[in-house]
Amino acid sequence: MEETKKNQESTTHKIGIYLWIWGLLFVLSFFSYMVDWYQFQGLLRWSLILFFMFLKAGLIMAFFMHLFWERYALVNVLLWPMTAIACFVGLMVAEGKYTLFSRLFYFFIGGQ
Amino acid sequence: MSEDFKDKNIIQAQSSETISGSGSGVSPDMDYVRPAEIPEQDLYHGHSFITKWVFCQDAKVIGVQYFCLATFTGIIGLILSWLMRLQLGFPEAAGFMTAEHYYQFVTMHGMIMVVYFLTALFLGGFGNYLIPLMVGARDMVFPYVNMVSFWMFFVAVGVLLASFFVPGGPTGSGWTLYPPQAILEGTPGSGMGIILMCVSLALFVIGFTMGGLNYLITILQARTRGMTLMRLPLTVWGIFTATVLAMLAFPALLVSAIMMSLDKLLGTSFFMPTILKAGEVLEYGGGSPILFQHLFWFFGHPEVYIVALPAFGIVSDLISVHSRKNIFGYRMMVWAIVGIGALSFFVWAHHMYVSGMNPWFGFFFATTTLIIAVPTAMKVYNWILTLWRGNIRMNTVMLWCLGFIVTFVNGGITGIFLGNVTVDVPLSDTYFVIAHFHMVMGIAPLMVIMGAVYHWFPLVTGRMLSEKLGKWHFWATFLGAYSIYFPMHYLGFIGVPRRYFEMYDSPYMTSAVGMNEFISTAAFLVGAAQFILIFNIVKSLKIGKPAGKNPWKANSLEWLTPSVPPEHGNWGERLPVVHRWAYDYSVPGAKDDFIVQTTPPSEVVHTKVEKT
Amino acid sequence: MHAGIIFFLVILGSVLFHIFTPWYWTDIASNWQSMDDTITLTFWVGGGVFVAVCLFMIYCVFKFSYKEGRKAEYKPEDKKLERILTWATTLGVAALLAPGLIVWNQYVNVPKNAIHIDVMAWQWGWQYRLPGKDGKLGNTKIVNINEDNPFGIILEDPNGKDDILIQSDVIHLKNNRPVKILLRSVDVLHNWYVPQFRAKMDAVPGVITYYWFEPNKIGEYEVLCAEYCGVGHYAMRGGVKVQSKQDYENWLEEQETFSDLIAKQNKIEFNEKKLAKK
Amino acid sequence: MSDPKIEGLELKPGFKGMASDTASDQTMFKGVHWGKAMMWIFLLSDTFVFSCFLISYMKGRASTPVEWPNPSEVFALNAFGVPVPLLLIAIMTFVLITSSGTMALAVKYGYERNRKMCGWLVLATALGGLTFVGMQAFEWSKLIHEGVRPWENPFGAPQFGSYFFMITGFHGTHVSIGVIFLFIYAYKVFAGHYDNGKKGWFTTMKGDYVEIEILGLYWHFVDLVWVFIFAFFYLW
Repeated sequence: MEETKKNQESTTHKIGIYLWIWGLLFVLSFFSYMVDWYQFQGLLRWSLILFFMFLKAGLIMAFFMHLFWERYALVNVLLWPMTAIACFVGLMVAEGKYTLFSRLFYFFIGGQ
Repeated sequence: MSEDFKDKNIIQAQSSETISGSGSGVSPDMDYVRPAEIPEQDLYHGHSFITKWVFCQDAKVIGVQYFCLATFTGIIGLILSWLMRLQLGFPEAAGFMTAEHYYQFVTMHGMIMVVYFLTALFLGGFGNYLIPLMVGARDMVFPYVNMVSFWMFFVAVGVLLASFFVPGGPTGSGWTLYPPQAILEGTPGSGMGIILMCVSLALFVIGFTMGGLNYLITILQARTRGMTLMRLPLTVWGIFTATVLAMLAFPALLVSAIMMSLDKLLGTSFFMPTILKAGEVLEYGGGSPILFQHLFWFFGHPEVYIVALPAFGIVSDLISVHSRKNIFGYRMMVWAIVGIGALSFFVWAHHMYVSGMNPWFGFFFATTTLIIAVPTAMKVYNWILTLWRGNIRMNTVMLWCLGFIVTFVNGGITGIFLGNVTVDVPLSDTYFVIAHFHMVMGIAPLMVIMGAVYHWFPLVTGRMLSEKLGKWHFWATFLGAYSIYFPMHYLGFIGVPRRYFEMYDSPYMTSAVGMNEFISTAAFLVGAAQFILIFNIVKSLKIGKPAGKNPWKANSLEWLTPSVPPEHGNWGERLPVVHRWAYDYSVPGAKDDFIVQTTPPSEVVHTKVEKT
Repeated sequence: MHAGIIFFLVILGSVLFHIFTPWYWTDIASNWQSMDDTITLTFWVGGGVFVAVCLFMIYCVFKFSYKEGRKAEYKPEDKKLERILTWATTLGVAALLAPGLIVWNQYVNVPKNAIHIDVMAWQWGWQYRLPGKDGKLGNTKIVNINEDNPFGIILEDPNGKDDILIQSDVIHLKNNRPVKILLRSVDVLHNWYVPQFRAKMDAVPGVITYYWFEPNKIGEYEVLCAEYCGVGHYAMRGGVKVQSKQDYENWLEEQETFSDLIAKQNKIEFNEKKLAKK
Repeated sequence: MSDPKIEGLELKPGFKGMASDTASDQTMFKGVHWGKAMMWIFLLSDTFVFSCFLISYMKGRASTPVEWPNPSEVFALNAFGVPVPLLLIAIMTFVLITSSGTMALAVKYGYERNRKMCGWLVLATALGGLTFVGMQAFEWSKLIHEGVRPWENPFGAPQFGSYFFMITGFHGTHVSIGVIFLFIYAYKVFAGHYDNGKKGWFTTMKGDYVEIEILGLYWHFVDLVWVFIFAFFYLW
């Protein structure tokens, strides 16, 4: 760990990059707030929300959490498990819709 | 893939640490292993009885603690299974048992065996003991956290057992704890019982997370010099992948436990739709019981592999050592373990084909499930191909391994029945399922545990277990267990549903009374046979044959410690340096039929070693 | 040596047990012969693999038991063999999967002419509702369920008036006519399962689940609950009577419709009021 | 952070580097401190916890036949007599991102062994976190005052309150734990534990500024989760 320390000392990043990311995060948060302010609806709302969300998440992970500078071995270990979550999300979207369908379509009003 | 073994080519630096070769005409550089990246670990050595044996930070002691506590809960699970079988086989003799009792026993038996016995034993017990030794570390990387992990488990077991003594008794909702019935009147233990179960599971998850982080970081970041991932014994690979699964799957269990507790305590309706009970509409509405099932099985299916993968890994090592032959297709074995682990997150709803979920999921999950059959089959082939042209020691350890192969293949094949969505429809929720999962994740891993106990007992205690008693123990367990679960499949074919307190007033089921009596008798005998092991352990601790160093002539690092049993810090003065994989058995041209992992290439330059 | 013999006897015993077992599935009484066929196929393929693997293992035990001085073969890998085995297994698995998926496709797609049956489950019993002449089931709500309205039918819904209510745990089915079982539960999970029909599905509170089958053998069958639903789970039985067309229609004639029930209720109330006046 | 230098091993960049790192002995994550690797794996596990919460919420919301309350009305706040949608949430987001920024700088100054700067920034982060928790408490009490309960609410589907209190509560717990640790670590920085390598209170591990980065990872993760909660709970 001695070595690690030595190496990391010599390679900290310029303060400018942090300030830039910081600023960007504020701007993006403001934009996503504006999505609600102007009451965009439907697909546009969704794509904007998701776009800003992933952009913010990506910036935080890449620069504040230093993933951008980490070696790929670590980055890949962290990102691959997300496929399991993506699969879970996708299937639960389908399942949620199906549950709603089976509550409305048949004779069992609202599942009540 | 092939590059995994060529990392030596990457290293071109010269070093002062080079050991000169012993063979003539050997370049001294061939034994070069690059220096350590990380300074030696600073260990806390206990001084008093308390810090040495109770709140101990030595992974080996923690492993033994885990082993003992898990075995203790396992024995409770065993006794519960006796009571269940008594009711099923000889109901007239079990007059003291009500349906409430029966369902509580079913539930606690299932939960104890899956989580508190098998998971804790494999990962907590074998993981703690073997990982640091096998990767060549002095201890786990965070010994303090490791200690807390065990005591968390201790508390979790305490809470679990406490539920036997609360009003209403432990929960009787089946080990799957499906709401709404788990938290409604009409199910035993729907009050304090289910709450304590949720609390205990949450504690277990927290404790396990602490341990799991240790196992993973130790394997990834604290290997000794020369120990590449592709030189690790398969035991470590199995435990490693299982731990990864546990770290990613237990969150789903934690979340479902939290949500169910809230449903019970605060009256939220996560899993609770509008419910009419005894003529009254309850205060619930709008929730979805199927959501719980998804969350539960998102945990539950990886959980199956959390139990199975360490067993796969350990049995590979045992078979290899005792057939004096390298494990066949090591790389395939590693990739199969990792592949099974990864795929296990995409198959969970095959437990839910008839649960009323979106019917189109059946196509997806049947396909992913049967894909898993391929790497699993490859592992089976490789085990038996390891036996082929080996030099098989027919000792107790090997018998357990062979018993494992028979039971595992049997259970694996019935898994293909249940994974294939159409075949599952008539068989699900019948005794076929019970027989299947007991065979594949009950008996088969148990065979491995027993084999591992006979194999590593000399390392842990310095004494050999009695072979004679061991063989009696094996045959009683194997033949007994097989005759419990093999016929049980046929109960499922008849259509006998699981979780029936009594079942024989239906015309086509009365025919099975005789079989149930037989199964119950076998169950009593198998359970009793386990006391042979306990007797064997007690006896061998006192008068067993001293083991000496490396009694099995194995290659892997755990047998190469300077003292047997290994002391705190494992390696004495110097950490071992690894030069090869753990499976160089019967190498042509070598003096012995094994070449330990620390043997430098220069010493075996005249042999036909193919892989390092 | 002994070990090998005992293992061999175990395998032999398993095969003999399967051949001579008196315990096997009940005679099928629905259209799901294809399910039995996929099971049989899986059984032969799987059983074959099981026996082959075990016999190979036993052979190894006999042939390669420990001899002092003999050396085992040293062969870390055999790429070709591994590849062949992988592909053979993949093919075998695909061959098992394909029929499974085909039959599942039939299972989730209900024929158009199927009679819809509302199967209502509670702790611990069953009752059934058939659509009347209009062929439609009336809408229901759990909160409407009471003694006068055992199915919770919404009174304003015209479809519900002629629904045929069967407040008994025995349902009659017409032979050779597909039925769509629409399952609902008012409290916890249940499962309406008749082993002879092979098919099953959970009844989940809060949603409607379904499955279908076509009974093709006249007779009486027992309904079991196949999803754990509390202490009374094992006792939650029902019945099915598969009848010929004529018998079925005779039986149907005798059943009460929802409007009959309301009328009867009103009459009782009317009489009670009259009595009170007197 | 950036590639470390390791004696006797030439580190390659990119995917080739990943292959050779994975195939090498001793460590897989080259130059990564044990504690940092542990924190990353823990966060991965925690990601699954929050994912399960959010997935349940999504499934619950997608399948409720009752109208889901409109968050931009429910979470509106009166400013100067005008209801401004999501005003408090916007401020909370602002505060949390601010604290994330100070944390990132604290890590930077820590590695530069600038004790004072690092300590003050960690302290600032802790105060930011405290503000966040305070505002969350205010939001909770406001909603409870309006009749929102975990089991019911006046605006629509009862699951709204259940999921809201559970998810923000779980996130808030994470923030609170983070704040406690931030204060402890601020003390440790000022006390110089990381300059002189003092051993931990319970462990034999020597103090090092890498611990600030480990704490930073946790804190950024909390911020990251908030990004998702903000998008899914408040904007959806």
